[in-house]
Amino acid sequence: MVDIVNIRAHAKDLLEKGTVKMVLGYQRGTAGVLAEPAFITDAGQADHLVWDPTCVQNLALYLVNEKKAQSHQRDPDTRPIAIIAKGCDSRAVAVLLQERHFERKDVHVIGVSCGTLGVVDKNKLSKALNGRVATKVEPHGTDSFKVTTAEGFVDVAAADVLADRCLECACAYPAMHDVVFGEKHEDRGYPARFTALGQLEAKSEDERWAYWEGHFNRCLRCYACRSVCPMCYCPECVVDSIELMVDPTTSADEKANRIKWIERSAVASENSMYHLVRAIHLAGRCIDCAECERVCPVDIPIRMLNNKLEKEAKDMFGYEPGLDPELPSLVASFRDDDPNSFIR
Amino acid sequence: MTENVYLPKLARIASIKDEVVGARAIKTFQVEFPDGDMFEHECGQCAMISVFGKGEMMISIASSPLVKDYKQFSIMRVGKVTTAIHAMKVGDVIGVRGPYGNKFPVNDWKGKNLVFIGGGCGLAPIWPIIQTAVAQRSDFANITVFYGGRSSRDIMYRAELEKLRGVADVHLSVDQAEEGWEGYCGFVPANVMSTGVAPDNAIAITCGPPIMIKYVIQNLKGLGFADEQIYTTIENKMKCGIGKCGRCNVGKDYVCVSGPVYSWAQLKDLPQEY
Amino acid sequence: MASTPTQTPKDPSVFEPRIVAFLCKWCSSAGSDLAGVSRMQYPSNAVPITVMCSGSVSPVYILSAFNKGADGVLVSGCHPGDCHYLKGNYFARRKIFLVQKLLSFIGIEKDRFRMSWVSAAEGAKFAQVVEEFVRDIRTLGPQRKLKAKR
Amino acid sequence: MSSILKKTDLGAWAAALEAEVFAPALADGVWAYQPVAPGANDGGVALTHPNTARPPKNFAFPQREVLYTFEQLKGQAPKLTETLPNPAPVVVMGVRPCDGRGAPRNDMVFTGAFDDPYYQSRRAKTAYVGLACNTPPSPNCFCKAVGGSPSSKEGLDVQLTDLGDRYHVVAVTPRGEELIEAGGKLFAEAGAADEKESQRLHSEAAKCEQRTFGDLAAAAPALKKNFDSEMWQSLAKACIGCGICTFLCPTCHCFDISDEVTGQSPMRGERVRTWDNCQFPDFTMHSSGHNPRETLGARLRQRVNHKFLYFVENNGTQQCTGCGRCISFCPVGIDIVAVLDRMIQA
Amino acid sequence: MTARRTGVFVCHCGTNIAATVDVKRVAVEMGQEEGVVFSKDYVYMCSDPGQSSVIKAIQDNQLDGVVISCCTPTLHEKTFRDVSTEAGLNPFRCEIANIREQCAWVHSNRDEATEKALKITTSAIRRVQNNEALTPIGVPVTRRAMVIGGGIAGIQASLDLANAGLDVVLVEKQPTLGGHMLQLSETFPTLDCSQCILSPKMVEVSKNKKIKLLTDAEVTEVSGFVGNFKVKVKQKAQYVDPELCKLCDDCTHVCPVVVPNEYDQGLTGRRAIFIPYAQAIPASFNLDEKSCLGLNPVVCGKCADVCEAQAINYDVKPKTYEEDVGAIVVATGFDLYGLENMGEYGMGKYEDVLDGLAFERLCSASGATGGHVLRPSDHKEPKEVVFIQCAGSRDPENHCAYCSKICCMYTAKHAMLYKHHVPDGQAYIFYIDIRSGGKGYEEFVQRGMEKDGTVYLRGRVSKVFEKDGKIKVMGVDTLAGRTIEIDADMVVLALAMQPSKGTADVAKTLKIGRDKDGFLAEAHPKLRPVESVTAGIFLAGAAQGPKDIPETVCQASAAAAKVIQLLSKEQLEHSPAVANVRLSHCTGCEMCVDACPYEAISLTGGGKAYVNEVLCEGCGTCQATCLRAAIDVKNITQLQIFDMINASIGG
Ligand SMILES: Cc1cc2nc3c(=O)[nH]c(=O)nc-3n(C[C@H](O)[C@H](O)[C@H](O)COP(=O)(O)OP(=O)(O)OC[C@H]3O[C@@H](n4cnc5c(N)ncnc54)[C@H](O)[C@@H]3O)c2cc1C
Ligand SMILES: Cc1cc2nc3c(=O)[nH]c(=O)nc-3n(C[C@H](O)[C@H](O)[C@H](O)COP(=O)(O)OP(=O)(O)OC[C@H]3O[C@@H](n4cnc5c(N)ncnc54)[C@H](O)[C@@H]3O)c2cc1C
Ligand code: SF4
Ligand code: SF4
Ligand code: SF4
Ligand code: SF4
Ligand code: SF4
Ligand code: SF4
Repeated sequence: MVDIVNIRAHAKDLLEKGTVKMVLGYQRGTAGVLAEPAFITDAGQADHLVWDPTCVQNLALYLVNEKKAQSHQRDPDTRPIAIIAKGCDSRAVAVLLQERHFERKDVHVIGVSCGTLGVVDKNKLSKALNGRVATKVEPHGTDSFKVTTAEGFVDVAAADVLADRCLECACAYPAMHDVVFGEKHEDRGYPARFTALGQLEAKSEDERWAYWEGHFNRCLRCYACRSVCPMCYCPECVVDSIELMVDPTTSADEKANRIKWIERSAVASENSMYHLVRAIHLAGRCIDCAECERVCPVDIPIRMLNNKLEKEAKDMFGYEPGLDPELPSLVASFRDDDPNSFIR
Repeated sequence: MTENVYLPKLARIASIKDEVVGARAIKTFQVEFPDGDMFEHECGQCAMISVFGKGEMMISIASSPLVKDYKQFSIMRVGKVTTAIHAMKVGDVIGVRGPYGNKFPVNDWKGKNLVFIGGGCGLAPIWPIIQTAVAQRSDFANITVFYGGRSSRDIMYRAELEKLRGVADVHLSVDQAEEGWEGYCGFVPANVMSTGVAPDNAIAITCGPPIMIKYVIQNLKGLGFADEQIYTTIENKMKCGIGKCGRCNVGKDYVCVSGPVYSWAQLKDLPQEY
Repeated sequence: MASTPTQTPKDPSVFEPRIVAFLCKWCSSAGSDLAGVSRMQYPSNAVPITVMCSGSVSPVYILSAFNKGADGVLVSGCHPGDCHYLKGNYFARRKIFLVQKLLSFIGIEKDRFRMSWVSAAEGAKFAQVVEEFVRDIRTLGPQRKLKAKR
Repeated sequence: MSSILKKTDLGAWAAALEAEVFAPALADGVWAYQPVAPGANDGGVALTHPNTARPPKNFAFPQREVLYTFEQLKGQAPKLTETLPNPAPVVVMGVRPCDGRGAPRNDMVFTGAFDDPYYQSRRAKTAYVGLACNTPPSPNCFCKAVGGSPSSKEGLDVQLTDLGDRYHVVAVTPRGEELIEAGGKLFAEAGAADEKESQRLHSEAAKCEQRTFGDLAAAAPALKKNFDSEMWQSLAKACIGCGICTFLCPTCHCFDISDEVTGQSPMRGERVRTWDNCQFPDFTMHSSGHNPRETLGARLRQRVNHKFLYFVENNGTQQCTGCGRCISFCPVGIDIVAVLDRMIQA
Repeated sequence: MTARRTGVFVCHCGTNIAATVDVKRVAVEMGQEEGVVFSKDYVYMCSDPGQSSVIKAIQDNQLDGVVISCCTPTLHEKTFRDVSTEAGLNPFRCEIANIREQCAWVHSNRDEATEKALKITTSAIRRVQNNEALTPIGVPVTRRAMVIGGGIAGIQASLDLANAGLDVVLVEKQPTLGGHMLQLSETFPTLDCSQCILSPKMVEVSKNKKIKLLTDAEVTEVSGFVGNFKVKVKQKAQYVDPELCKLCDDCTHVCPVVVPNEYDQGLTGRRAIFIPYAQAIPASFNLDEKSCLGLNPVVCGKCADVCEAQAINYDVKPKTYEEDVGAIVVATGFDLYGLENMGEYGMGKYEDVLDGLAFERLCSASGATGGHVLRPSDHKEPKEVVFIQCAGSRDPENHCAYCSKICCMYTAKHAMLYKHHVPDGQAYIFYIDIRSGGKGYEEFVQRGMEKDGTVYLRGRVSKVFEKDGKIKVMGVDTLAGRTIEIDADMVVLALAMQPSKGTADVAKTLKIGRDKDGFLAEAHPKLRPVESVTAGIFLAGAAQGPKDIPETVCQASAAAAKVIQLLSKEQLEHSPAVANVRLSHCTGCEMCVDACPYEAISLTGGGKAYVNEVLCEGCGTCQATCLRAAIDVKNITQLQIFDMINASIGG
């Protein structure tokens, strides 16, 4: 069991000593049951920190943003940032290290183990509560949650409300950390990795297209899936090629010669292009925090695309992202015996 | 149904003149409207110019409203559409819709001294007033023009400015000293200051890079100009030109409709979002 | 020897696929030249784009080709170990494998996207690869899934 | 005069309408306006939805609108072809009161000094059949705080009130009357009891607990006062700039116009208008790289100010109807109610 | 600014193109393309009048880009780029659209071929319109060369280079120069003594002041690029100082260790301190640290005790040399296909089944048996010897697919030598074909058959096994169509030649390619047979493919000539079509760094990718790897490819 009191004490200590400039964590929000990001810079505020199954976000994103902000500051505070990281989040930090986005010394990872549980899926929770509104979710034993609603307490089986990714999680214990709270549980007793993916793979080609076409059709191209992803930190995304320029020094020629890989219209063809490019660009980098899928306002199962490539990379190339920051990236490496038979 | 505001008129490029060459090239285009169905405009107004296949952009109409056979645009090459139009030839056809925006209250300025202060590409929006004032010279008192570029090669409308010397007081400047340059060396605001202009019965109209405008206004205030005596234009990114696309607003004002012309009296109360 | 050119107009009922073929300069493009020198005949549907190395073919190119309306995309490079640039084709193989899996996963027919190894000596193989590819795509019909609908 | 429609007759009514009818349905886990299949019987339409993920604004203002097409042979002048839509009539059923109030606000934008022919030709063909909220469909509802109510008829053509097995139906506009007329015998005249019950539900709903930020009238002055406040930065600290909040908002209307080239020889393409978003960094970025709203804070301020200050100054009313979508769907919990609260209190 | 005044020139190539492609239509339609201001067709674009017309058109129309729609760029890209230069247009503003090999010659329907030609040409137009004007990158040159491998190939190359006045570093892995040739007894087709012709050359090397000889040494690291390589060479500890060693041989007498002598193919033994051959260069004894007992902790030390010259020192350390050179010749030679692979012929199982080199050692006067052909098992003279050709060669299923080229000749030689040593013996040769191309080679083989009575049996050996002190060889004579059984006293296998051990590592260190069989790959099989794919690195000898001594020497001299040519320039020109980083987009993720096959990219202090343009070969791997489109190869940028994709799809 993770006791928030310990985390708060640790955060307070870090801030008091000034060893970190900020603690990235979670706090209660006003918008709903999910916790919201907290940016604690003052030891006095450490008590705002919460830790419970509503801490769904992958805060590694804000490490990226902070780094970007720093590059614009004249005299940046270069002390490390402490981040509260679940298992998946810690892998995101590892990928960012692998991509030299920042250095190990720039981050202090406060790992928290999800134990046998994980975080809730908002939609599943509201379904399980049958319309009632949750105001608080706490772990209850090793396989259920105690949910508080206006009408009282409800006990909900974890398997019913855990986020899909948590159900298949193989890294509930943060591999990379400076300190860690909570224990490691080898067998969590949920379905194996890629179970959901397997069901989709088993469909026929036409069924799969029908499935994806329907989903892609619906995409608003709000890019929330991209904005929330810690790995989507490119200064200019292929979809920005429409207009965004990244730098006041960008020349007229560069702007005039921008490639329009994707048109702005949110139609199926352009949306597919967006999602396919994104999936390919995340191959070997996505660590399945599933933030992209969670934030999608129209529930597009984006995670499956990433999952597919993750699985192929694992099966065919023995590559798993976010485990070793020293390894070259999936597509920046190869083995002589990579699969060859698909080539004619 | 009323006329479709998004549909541009087709216009033929009648002449192209290189004003400035190099990295920040400026070209002046005069365009004609084939069936003579050209719109009327007022000083300070703009038009949306289309290069089909590339996009649209908002450009000040740089010819005087008194000119009835063409419209003039002076365009700096900075990005996609501007690059495309710079590559066009005489005879090529572009789209033009407009006019958009408010206008300089030139009629209210009859009998006054006009002081124009421009820098870089910022001569374009005020050029129509200069042209109008020159054409109706007797309606106005003194006309003074301050204009500067980074170097003498960056000075647009050079020949026209020289010609103007007969009827107006023209002060050209370059940012840095340069061989063969006989005018002022230094920034435009400093030129204004060192030359000195009297605020009495005067209207100052300034346009240019934001930083220049800032100092010009500061200096004009120093010279005793009242907020109401200072006019400028602001440029924000625009897509529709008709106050709907939602990006050019400064506070409640959509610059494409309520601007781009502002007196400092109006502008100083608006949020600094331009 | 070259057969005498025919003037027969195209039969509009036959579907003529539009194929983009990325050929590496040193092996596959050279292989296609050899096919030419040997006057081997193959369908004209594949339009070659010669790139320096199969390793330079970004997945985005492939996706874009489909998006712009290609019915099929071919990437061809040197055999493993033969890359003019030592190992560009190994990188290509990995990337292209992933693209192929992804395309097939979302339901794009597997046969629309092909990779082949064609050496400078394999003119006949080049002709055969194109021949087969065009044949396979003919049976699949036009690619409408990813094509921009306009 | 009001009438009664049995719930089981809703489908028949839809079928009787000479229009494309849309109603909320759950598809792929998302509540969205879906076409009601012609001939859908009682089972086909049932208004049991919470608020849809996407508001019904797209019926008059679709995410993508082709303004015109162009084609140009080399050496010749381009040819433009106007593509004004001429849609079949559309009836949107089950519109919640907050979304209903979105329509007149969008009308304000797309009419005025410059009429927008695309919006207008679609809008003229669109009718909204609303559904009063007996209970708030979302914990983030705050229609009352922005001058609306769970039974507001503003912007609707017909209002339905759920009486259990039947709807109490009120025509709000002449178009609404036509729609009811088209239903013919499906509608029975409402009895006094029904009307009373309907009223009771409305006043019951008006008492429901909702989120609020205090005095609506205080919002605009507070925002004006706090324009330069540091609070904007800290409030927006977690914002990821995604733009969900505006894409899903029933009243957000910002758009982009761009050229999409579809062929090279001859060069041809479409000029399209697409939804755009004040939360995107490139939204206001000039070619020079200068960006008047560079920070997330400035962009959050724009969104809130637009709705609660500028729109009020220009149109005399707020541009927010309290649907709560931007709160519920914000990935990081940025909460316009809380923001207003803070601003008013500051 | 992008090119705006493009010219298009469509070639008929006589009727080669025009017969299938409607060239006139191509010229007319291309004239309609955006930015094309001039377009024409002509019967032979590459002819003098054709070229002049291009020059004239460029000048008259101020063209800033031209597309020649003709044959493959391999043939005339250079021609037309030179033409452009002559017309005052940057040569990189000229592109070739291949409508002959890739179009006219492979299609027969005129409409279809024309459509395709249109697309290919449009594609080239779009590309050229975004081509930058480039100038080749100048690189200064270090006028010094390295030769790796001291076999006959390396020796010849070193001598040629030194005699041309260049400084040479010769690196040899073994303690002595000479390579395999030093193992041979007599050489075909003249049967002159191998050591007699080789030793003088070895001595010449050791005497030549221009040659720095490093034996016992291997290359461990190569950085830099053509004209400016930095090579690290690691030399094993030289426990015996060659300068001091007097070759007295006192040491071997006291050494208690005996190990098989690899220089005699294991037919004899040697001590831990030994000299590989009497003719070894450097002329010195060597201490084999693997078998010596005296090293660390000192348990033996006998040899040092007896060495009067005090040449032995157990404490010396390996040395690393750093050499700056402008070019490298790789001559790392061959090894025989491993015995262990030939189990079917009893190799490694029966003592009297030998490989060719062992047989050479049996024949050699300096060899194991003092020049007598004796069976290793019982030191008796073999009376019936079976030679099996193609042992491991030409057998794609089980062994090597290729022909080792020299085995026919040396087997004929072996049979002959055998007959000279054992006049009453009988030699049988199993063969598939006899390949005896070469001056005097066929005559040599014939002489063996006729004069020395060698029996040639065409067919494969199916089984080899020991029975009653004999080695039974079962085979089929496919010409006579009968099975054959021979009770042989000795079997000699003409094992396949394969790249020497460690070739893979050398190739990796040097970043040069290997072919499918593992031999070092030449840049072009016909036209650039001595160049590797990496500029400045050349190949010689059996490392590049099986060959005999004359061919090896030829190639060695050719490689030397190439190096001399290269290093005769003050400056080298490197292609400017290299990768280019868009700093605004680069996030410093290092993916390109990992992917670049030439290690041309590194990260700057500012965390941005930096391309060493001289190392970059322009392959574009980085371009496809970078997720952020931050790196583009000049003149084949993503934008250009995008435009080309559109053009290729048409519409
Ligand atoms: C009222 C007004 C008057 C102007 N007058 C002139 C003038 O007389 N001469 C001149 O050279 N320039 C003028 N500009 C600036 C001109 O509009 C931009 O330089 C131009 O839009 C850049 O287009 P681009 O496609 O080349 O650049 P890109 O960077 O490729 O821009 C893409 C798109 O963004 C929009 N955009 C980008 N920056 C601006 C901007 N500053 N203003 C409006 N839209 C923008 C346009 O829609 C453009 O098509 C004026 C701008 C405004 C608002
Ligand atoms: C049984 C047999 C009989 C033959 N008879 C004849 C004949 O009669 N006539 C004829 O013309 N040819 C004959 N040949 C062929 C002849 O041996 C070769 O053509 C010749 O030896 C090739 O020379 P080379 O220098 O390329 O290779 P090698 O002789 O193999 O020399 C390569 C040298 O490089 C060194 N080396 C290897 N790796 C490294 C490294 N990493 N670093 C430094 N040094 C390294 C090796 O130690 C060796 O000294 C015969 C071959 C065989 C097997
Ligand atoms: S979050 Fe959902 S709707 Fe938004 S761009 Fe991503 S997939 Fe599309
Ligand atoms: S792609 Fe989605 S699941 Fe993967 S790292 Fe990004 S946000 Fe997380
Ligand atoms: S406020 Fe929320 S929904 Fe809006 S842009 Fe920011 S993160 Fe996205
Ligand atoms: S601002 Fe938010 S609450 Fe208000 S109408 Fe828009 S989405 Fe609904
Ligand atoms: S791969 Fe791209 S972003 Fe990464 S270091 Fe290289 S150029 Fe920069
Ligand atoms: S193009 Fe890129 S990957 Fe290829 S050699 Fe150059 S830098 Fe290396």
